Amino acid sequence: MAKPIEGEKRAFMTGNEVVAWAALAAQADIMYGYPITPQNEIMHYWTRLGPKFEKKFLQTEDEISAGFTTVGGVLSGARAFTATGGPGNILMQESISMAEMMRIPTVMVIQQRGGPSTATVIYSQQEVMLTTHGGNGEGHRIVYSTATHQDLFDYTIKAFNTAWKYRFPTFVLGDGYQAKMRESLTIYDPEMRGVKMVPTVPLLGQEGMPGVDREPSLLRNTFNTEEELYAIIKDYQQEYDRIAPELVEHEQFACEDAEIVIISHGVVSRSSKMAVHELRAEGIKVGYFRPITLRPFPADDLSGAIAKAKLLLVVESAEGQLVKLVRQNLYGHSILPIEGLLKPGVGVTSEEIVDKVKALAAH
Amino acid sequence: MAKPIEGEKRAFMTGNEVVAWAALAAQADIMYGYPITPQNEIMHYWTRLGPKFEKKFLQTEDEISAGFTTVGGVLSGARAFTATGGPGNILMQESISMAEMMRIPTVMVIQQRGGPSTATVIYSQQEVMLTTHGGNGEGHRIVYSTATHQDLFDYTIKAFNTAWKYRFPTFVLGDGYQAKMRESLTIYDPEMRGVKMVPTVPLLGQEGMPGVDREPSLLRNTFNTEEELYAIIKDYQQEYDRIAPELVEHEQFACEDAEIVIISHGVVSRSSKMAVHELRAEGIKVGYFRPITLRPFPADDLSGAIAKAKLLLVVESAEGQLVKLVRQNLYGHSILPIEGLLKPGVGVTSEEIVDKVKALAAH
Amino acid sequence: MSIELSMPKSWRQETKPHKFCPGCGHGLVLKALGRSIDELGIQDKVVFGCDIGCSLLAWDFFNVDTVQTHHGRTTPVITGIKRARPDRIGVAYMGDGGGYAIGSQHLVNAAMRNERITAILVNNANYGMTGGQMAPTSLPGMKTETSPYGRDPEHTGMPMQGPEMVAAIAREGAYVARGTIANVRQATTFIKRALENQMAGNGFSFVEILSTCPTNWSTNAKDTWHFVEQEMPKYFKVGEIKVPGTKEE
Amino acid sequence: MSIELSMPKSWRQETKPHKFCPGCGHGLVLKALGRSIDELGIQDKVVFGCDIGCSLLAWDFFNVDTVQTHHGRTTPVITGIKRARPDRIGVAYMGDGGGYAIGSQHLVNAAMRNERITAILVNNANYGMTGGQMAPTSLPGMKTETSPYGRDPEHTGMPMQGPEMVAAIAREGAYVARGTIANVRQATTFIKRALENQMAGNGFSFVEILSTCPTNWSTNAKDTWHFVEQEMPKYFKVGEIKVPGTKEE
Amino acid sequence: MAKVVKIALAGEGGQGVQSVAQIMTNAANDEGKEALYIPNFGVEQRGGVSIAFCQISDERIGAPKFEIGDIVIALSDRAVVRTQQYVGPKTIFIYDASIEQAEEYLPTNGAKVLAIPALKISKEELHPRVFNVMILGAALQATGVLTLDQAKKALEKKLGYKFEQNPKLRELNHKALERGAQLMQEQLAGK
Amino acid sequence: MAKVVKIALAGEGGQGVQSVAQIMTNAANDEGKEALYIPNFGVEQRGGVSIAFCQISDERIGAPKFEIGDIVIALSDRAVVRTQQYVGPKTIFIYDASIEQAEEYLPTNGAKVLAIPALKISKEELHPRVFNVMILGAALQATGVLTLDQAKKALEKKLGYKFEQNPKLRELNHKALERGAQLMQEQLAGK
Amino acid sequence: MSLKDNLITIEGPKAVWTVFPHLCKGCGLCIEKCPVRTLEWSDKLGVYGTPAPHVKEEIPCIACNMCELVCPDAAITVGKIKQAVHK
Amino acid sequence: MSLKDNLITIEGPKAVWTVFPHLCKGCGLCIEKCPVRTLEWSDKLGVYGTPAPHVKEEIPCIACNMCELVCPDAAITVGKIKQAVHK
Ligand SMILES: Cc1ncc(C[n+]2csc(CCOP(=O)(O)OP(=O)(O)O)c2C)c(N)n1
Ligand SMILES: Cc1ncc(C[n+]2csc(CCOP(=O)(O)OP(=O)(O)O)c2C)c(N)n1
Ligand code: SF4
Ligand code: SF4
Ligand code: SF4
Ligand code: SF4
Ligand code: SF4
Ligand code: SF4
Ligand SMILES: [Mg+2]
Ligand SMILES: [Mg+2]
Repeated sequence: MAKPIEGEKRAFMTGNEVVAWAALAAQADIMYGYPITPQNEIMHYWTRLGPKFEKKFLQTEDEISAGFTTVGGVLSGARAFTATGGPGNILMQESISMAEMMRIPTVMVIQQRGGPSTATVIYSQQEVMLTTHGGNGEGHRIVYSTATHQDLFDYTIKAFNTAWKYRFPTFVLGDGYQAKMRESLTIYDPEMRGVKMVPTVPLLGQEGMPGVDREPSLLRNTFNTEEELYAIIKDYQQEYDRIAPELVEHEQFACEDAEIVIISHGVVSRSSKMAVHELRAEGIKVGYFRPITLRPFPADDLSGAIAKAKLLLVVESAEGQLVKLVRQNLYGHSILPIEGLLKPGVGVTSEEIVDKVKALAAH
Repeated sequence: MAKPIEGEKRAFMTGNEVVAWAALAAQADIMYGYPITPQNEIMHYWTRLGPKFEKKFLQTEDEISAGFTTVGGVLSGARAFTATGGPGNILMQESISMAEMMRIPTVMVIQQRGGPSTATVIYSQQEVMLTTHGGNGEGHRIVYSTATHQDLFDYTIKAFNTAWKYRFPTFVLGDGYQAKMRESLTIYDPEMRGVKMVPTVPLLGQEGMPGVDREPSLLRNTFNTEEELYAIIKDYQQEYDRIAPELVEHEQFACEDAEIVIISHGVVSRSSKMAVHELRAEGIKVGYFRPITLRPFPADDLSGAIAKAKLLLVVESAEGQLVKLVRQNLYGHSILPIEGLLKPGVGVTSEEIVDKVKALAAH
Repeated sequence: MSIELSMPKSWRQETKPHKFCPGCGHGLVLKALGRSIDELGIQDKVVFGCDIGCSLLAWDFFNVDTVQTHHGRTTPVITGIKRARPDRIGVAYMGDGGGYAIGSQHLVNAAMRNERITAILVNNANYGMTGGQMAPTSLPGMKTETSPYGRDPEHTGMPMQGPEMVAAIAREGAYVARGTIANVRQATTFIKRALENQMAGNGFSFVEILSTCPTNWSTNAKDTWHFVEQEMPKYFKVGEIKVPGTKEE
Repeated sequence: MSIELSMPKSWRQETKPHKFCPGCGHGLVLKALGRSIDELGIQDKVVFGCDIGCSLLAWDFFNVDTVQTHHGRTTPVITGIKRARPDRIGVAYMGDGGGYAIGSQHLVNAAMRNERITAILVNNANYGMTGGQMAPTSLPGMKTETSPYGRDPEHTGMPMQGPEMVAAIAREGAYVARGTIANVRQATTFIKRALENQMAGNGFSFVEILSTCPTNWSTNAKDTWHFVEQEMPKYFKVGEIKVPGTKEE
Repeated sequence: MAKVVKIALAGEGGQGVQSVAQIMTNAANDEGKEALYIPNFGVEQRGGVSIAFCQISDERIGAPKFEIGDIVIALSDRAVVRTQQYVGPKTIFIYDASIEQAEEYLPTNGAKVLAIPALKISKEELHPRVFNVMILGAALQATGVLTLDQAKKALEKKLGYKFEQNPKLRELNHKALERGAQLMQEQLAGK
Repeated sequence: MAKVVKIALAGEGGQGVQSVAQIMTNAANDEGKEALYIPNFGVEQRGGVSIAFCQISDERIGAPKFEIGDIVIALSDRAVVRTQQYVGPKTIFIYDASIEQAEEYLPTNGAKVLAIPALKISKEELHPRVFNVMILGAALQATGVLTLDQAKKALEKKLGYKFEQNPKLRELNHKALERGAQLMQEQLAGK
Repeated sequence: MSLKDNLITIEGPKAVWTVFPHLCKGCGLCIEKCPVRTLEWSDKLGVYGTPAPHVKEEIPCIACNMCELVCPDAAITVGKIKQAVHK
Repeated sequence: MSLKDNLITIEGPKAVWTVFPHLCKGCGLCIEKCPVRTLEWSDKLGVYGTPAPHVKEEIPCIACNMCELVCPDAAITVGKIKQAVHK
């Protein structure tokens, strides 16, 4: 069978289409999903492309089922994924909590929409808390926040590798704008770029007669005593802390001498980037910092980036969710005042950021 | 019909029984619920006591339904509540997100159990992030964390009044220990103590012919444009910020000259209290701070309480969830080092805290 | 000249034309519901809940107290209201996705408990609002956004038999029927009976209505009628399935 | 002396005695399942999923690959496995709460899609694990922790007719039956047929088994038998309801 | 920084503004430019005003939406109302001349406010179906981001299979494109 | 701070340790003391070792569980194993003399490790059903937190309605209480 | 003139047939259902700028009411003219 | 002697009847189901310290296998003695 993508090529498509291609490129075997705007077209493209490459798809009865069938698929050794957003993201937290407890390497793509509740089908960055910490546990998961179609492609592929290497549930956190907009990117066969897909293994249903040739796989998520659970969580935390330095990713520029550092993630960081360029052109000392991993958070990198700053400006399409992460992670490393340009559920333009920074700089 | 509680009396009962009595005392009309340990006995007592006082109960098919029937009950003007914990708490976030968007004054009692996933049916404080921020929104909700049976009684009553006065969904955050243990408390008729129940009003199904005598109630949670949503969220945030100072509650002592301040909430704060007494008796300058509202968080009070401190110790039966809230809220107010005594899913004794503080003090 | 609109009295004129697409069957189902409300004189007693799905577009449709709920959650919201306020007449209005997929646990358990509410489910054989994905009710071979090569019963089953499922668990006092917008008068009768059944306190009342979605079916008027009149009934039997007081099987 | 244990070969001896209460019917259902696995020689092919509910106590019950899932979520987990690995034989094992309440959307949609899995549901007329609350299957008048004055059908309905519900939507190829631990041999036959039906790739296979919960019923051995043999069949008809290849109604 | 041309196109559901946007940005991309196009979408499948936000540049583009467009095109009365917010002092605002009482809602702060009789001409001279292609021509003329030949290539890519079957259709589309450009040119020239 | 007496009671499901704990703490509460009792619970309904943590004091009590008990009572072999962790240098550890091979698991760090033949005596002298009431007597004797009369009042409250029907039952329970206390006294006295 | 007042009314022997263009979305369901096929597209535009139907001059409406019944937007009113009046 | 080896075996004319006390939880389901009512509580204790059943001396087991079948813990084995052997 031909590879879905031979070599590399420039493409101009919607973000949802990008995700479908990326999953193909990553040799994903099966997608489970339930329709929700703005992620629907991931399924639409996957169902169109899938049969050509012997890929499977199951439309489930709800997001609870999409999450748990994904868990099942992964347990059986398939490179499986799902996608959702908004209220669907809430419902998937139940299965994520099981994946966290049992270290099941699920991959979930979130296209954030306005919230809370059904709200809007358009866009927001309001699922940051939910995606990083939404279960009844300690948030032992990995969250990549993408800003461009290229990111969507790269990090969807990477998410599979991260999940299967570290065995923590892994998210690609996009949004309605990225989902629905078209822009150019380069899609490629990962191998060609030297990216090897981490092989998957069945956690259930291995070869051989259980109890005879091998021990049966007996997997559980329930414990009888507090102490059993305590030991496991402590162990997970230790491992999470150990791998965090390998995992954290960020992007920064113009921070060395910046008096104001703009912190933003995802699609909003594109506006920040433009704003920084524009402001720098006017001689205003402003820097750009974008956490790519929201969990784990690149706290040390951020501390480094703001060394010279007098003020931080967090810009997000939410009412302070990134602010919370920044405060959590900078506590003890910084006492700089944090200003917010907080636009829950609406996009942020570079003009607004420029204006805001100028107003702040004037003080 | 006789009042459920005439005057006041000392009682010795489990925490779940306390909640049932408190809901009766608060003149709650109906409970909706789905079984889950450790909250089951709230339903057991309510179903036994209810019929004597013309109270209603509905056992639903799951927590999603328990949450949404509660939403329905409240919409119709009933003082309605539900209770859950663990995975059930995850599932209820969907209805909470609707209640947040539509400002529906639901009351939910959470008895935290071990997590993530099914984990243990016993106890934890691992649902702090989930309960304070679990939806696809901005956490526009109020969360009381209780420490004693007296608290459970007082704050369950208060939760109804807070919800109906401010119209934000309100939580009483207990845990498996509080749920299952027996200790003494005083139960009372709120009126006798001068606590007037905030009257409820139907948000749907008012008197009169809609379109003739009055406008129909047309309630929605979906919006067509980003801007509509933005305006609403900004408005809610403003209101939330405005009422936060009225809402925040905390408990503190021995902080004035404390070099180490112990921060803990819920049942763990009882151990902290004992530990502080013991340590003070030994001449160690240690203070006690307990946020009662976890959302909104008593940030200013905490800033005040740690004015003289050199070190903060956060103690919790979770892997740093309260730590996250503290860091978020103290950022900019403090640069004190924060140590943690983090025991996810297990209880914390005063002995452990004493040992930890001594070890810290020795440094 | 004063020719009167032929619009149910309970419709809210200010919000008309309504937000449904041209030729959408939701409008006809809501006309049937409006007429029933008018005829029973219960406009001030009804609490109307609409699901997420195109039914959400009905959030300001009637001069009747209305709440737009979440996808699949209208049954529990209306149940919650009815339990607290039995004097209200609760109507849960939903699509086939909301009722048979994400909300099916609520539907079957409301049926089992014999909740005194009326559920009306619009079967348009797809997920209309989200742009035409496969629904539990999509017909074999039907092309949708998530079955681009046609629904294959081998992999995704045969169309959900909703009223039959409800009838299998509903007991004495329940009313279950399947109508179609191809027969608006009959559909109105069924909806009216479903409301009367609730008003009499008999039990759960459930009506599925075969409906149209020209937008996602990509059909012109002729093909729209053909699909709802000729294709859908091949898989969905129209008629009353359970009527209180009549002898069972 | 070497008298052999009369234990299915597929049971995991190291974990016996199992964790179920004295007299619990789960043990008998799992014996029937174990015998079926033995007889079909599929111990190395089965993936066993157990629900949260007392069925979770079976997480290390068999020498068979096993995953304990969430309350109500065993059907989707096993579905997910089967879809990705059709060579496995998926068994979803759950209680009446898990199957008919919180997981009923999964059950009916798996039935609709004709998932090639075998679901076994233990009907003990209550929520065993959480201490005996009312279940969708509790009998009228039955006292439980949440129906302390007896289940009142007027307010909480009549016992859920699970297999009947599944049969109403399942199509050609599906197997649906209700067995009872009061007839272990028959129950074993039903379970075996349900597995064979999956192995043949026919369709969804569903078996409900009437079972005992002496702990929450507060019954001695005699009353336990009486309840499952005399009381439960008043509301639950034992037998095969749908068998592939046979003529329907 | 490279100049980014920002275009907002708005119309009723059936008017094809999203196709125009897609063809235009596809064409730009094919020419090696950077393009970004995002449709505005609400909950309704039909019935709302449909807006397309397009940006074309020589370098990578930032935010998907913008506050002020260089060119804002409104094809219905409701679209005129909805798009006012995207007009700034440098914006050229273009609307279809057939819109009744447009004057009442026209933006007053734009650089230019121009009416083009595209609907009328498409009906009278061409075919109502190519109305949106006329708009494409007009937009290209107004912005100069692409030549008409480049646009024709893009049309060929999208509709080539139809053109094969019916070469007259190709002709019709080309005419519409040119006619649209011409109308625009006239307007810009202040005719 | 006021002294808190901490008692951990452990046994098999059917041995009634939770009832003992409940009667004891109820009695303490009735006497105006502060009491706190928390049962240990796992997922299984039956079959596990059941532990009751009780605390009695004159002032409000802190944490519901504790690390080290003043008195730890184990009524089965598995209970002996499970409760070792609650034994500290000041703990009096009490176990039923009938437990076979208990020696193997007995804690070695306690202040005293005492075996009382409660099971045997309840079977032989009284009735197996009042085994747990004997344990209650023994516990009270060991801790002195309540008098036997106070415990009798609590028994009356809980079982009074049964006692009314069958006064012999009252007698039996009282005897068990006293006999338990006596056994404990003998043990403490080093007999 | 606002769309709202711009109704099309056609009086025939059996019926006064009216369409309210401000409600008509041009779906065509009515046209397909008319048993005498007297409905066709008129020149007047409905709310979405699509044509609204009207009764053909040459075929009289028989007042069966079907078009009114099936219009999802309640855009049609068929007023039956009592036989008595016409006789 | 560990519970595991402490089985009760009773050889009768038709069957060798055995209970494994380390598996027996004393539920009594077997006793109720024996068609000849030969099962009763023995003095030996099962895994939970409750008595395990045994075959009464006076009533021979007829090897119907019912008790084995209904024991949820697989604690009983009934070995049928072939008629041939006994004749
Ligand atoms: C929890 C959740 N999942 C998914 C969605 C997205 N969604 C909105 S409407 C809909 C389907 C609607 O289909 P149906 O219920 O058949 O109604 P129709 O639009 O066809 O009338 C979906 C999947 C949502 N809003 N919430
Ligand atoms: C989401 C969620 N809700 C509730 C629970 C609590 N819970 C555990 S088991 C159970 C009921 C079990 O009853 P059933 O499914 O009938 O199984 P049984 O124990 O009777 O065999 C419940 C409600 C849970 N674990 N998860
Ligand atoms: S998408 Fe379909 S169901 Fe939704 S309004 Fe349009 S026609 Fe109706
Ligand atoms: S509680 Fe009931 S169902 Fe659960 S193990 Fe015990 S007897 Fe069996
Ligand atoms: S009333 Fe009947 S005959 Fe007249 S136009 Fe309508 S459908 Fe045709
Ligand atoms: S059915 Fe109604 S909306 Fe459709 S074309 Fe006819 S009049 Fe217009
Ligand atoms: S085999 Fe039959 S006869 Fe023998 S003991 Fe068992 S049940 Fe009784
Ligand atoms: S059925 Fe089994 S477990 Fe129960 S008493 Fe008999 S031998 Fe023991
Ligand atoms: Mg639908
Ligand atoms: Mg059960």
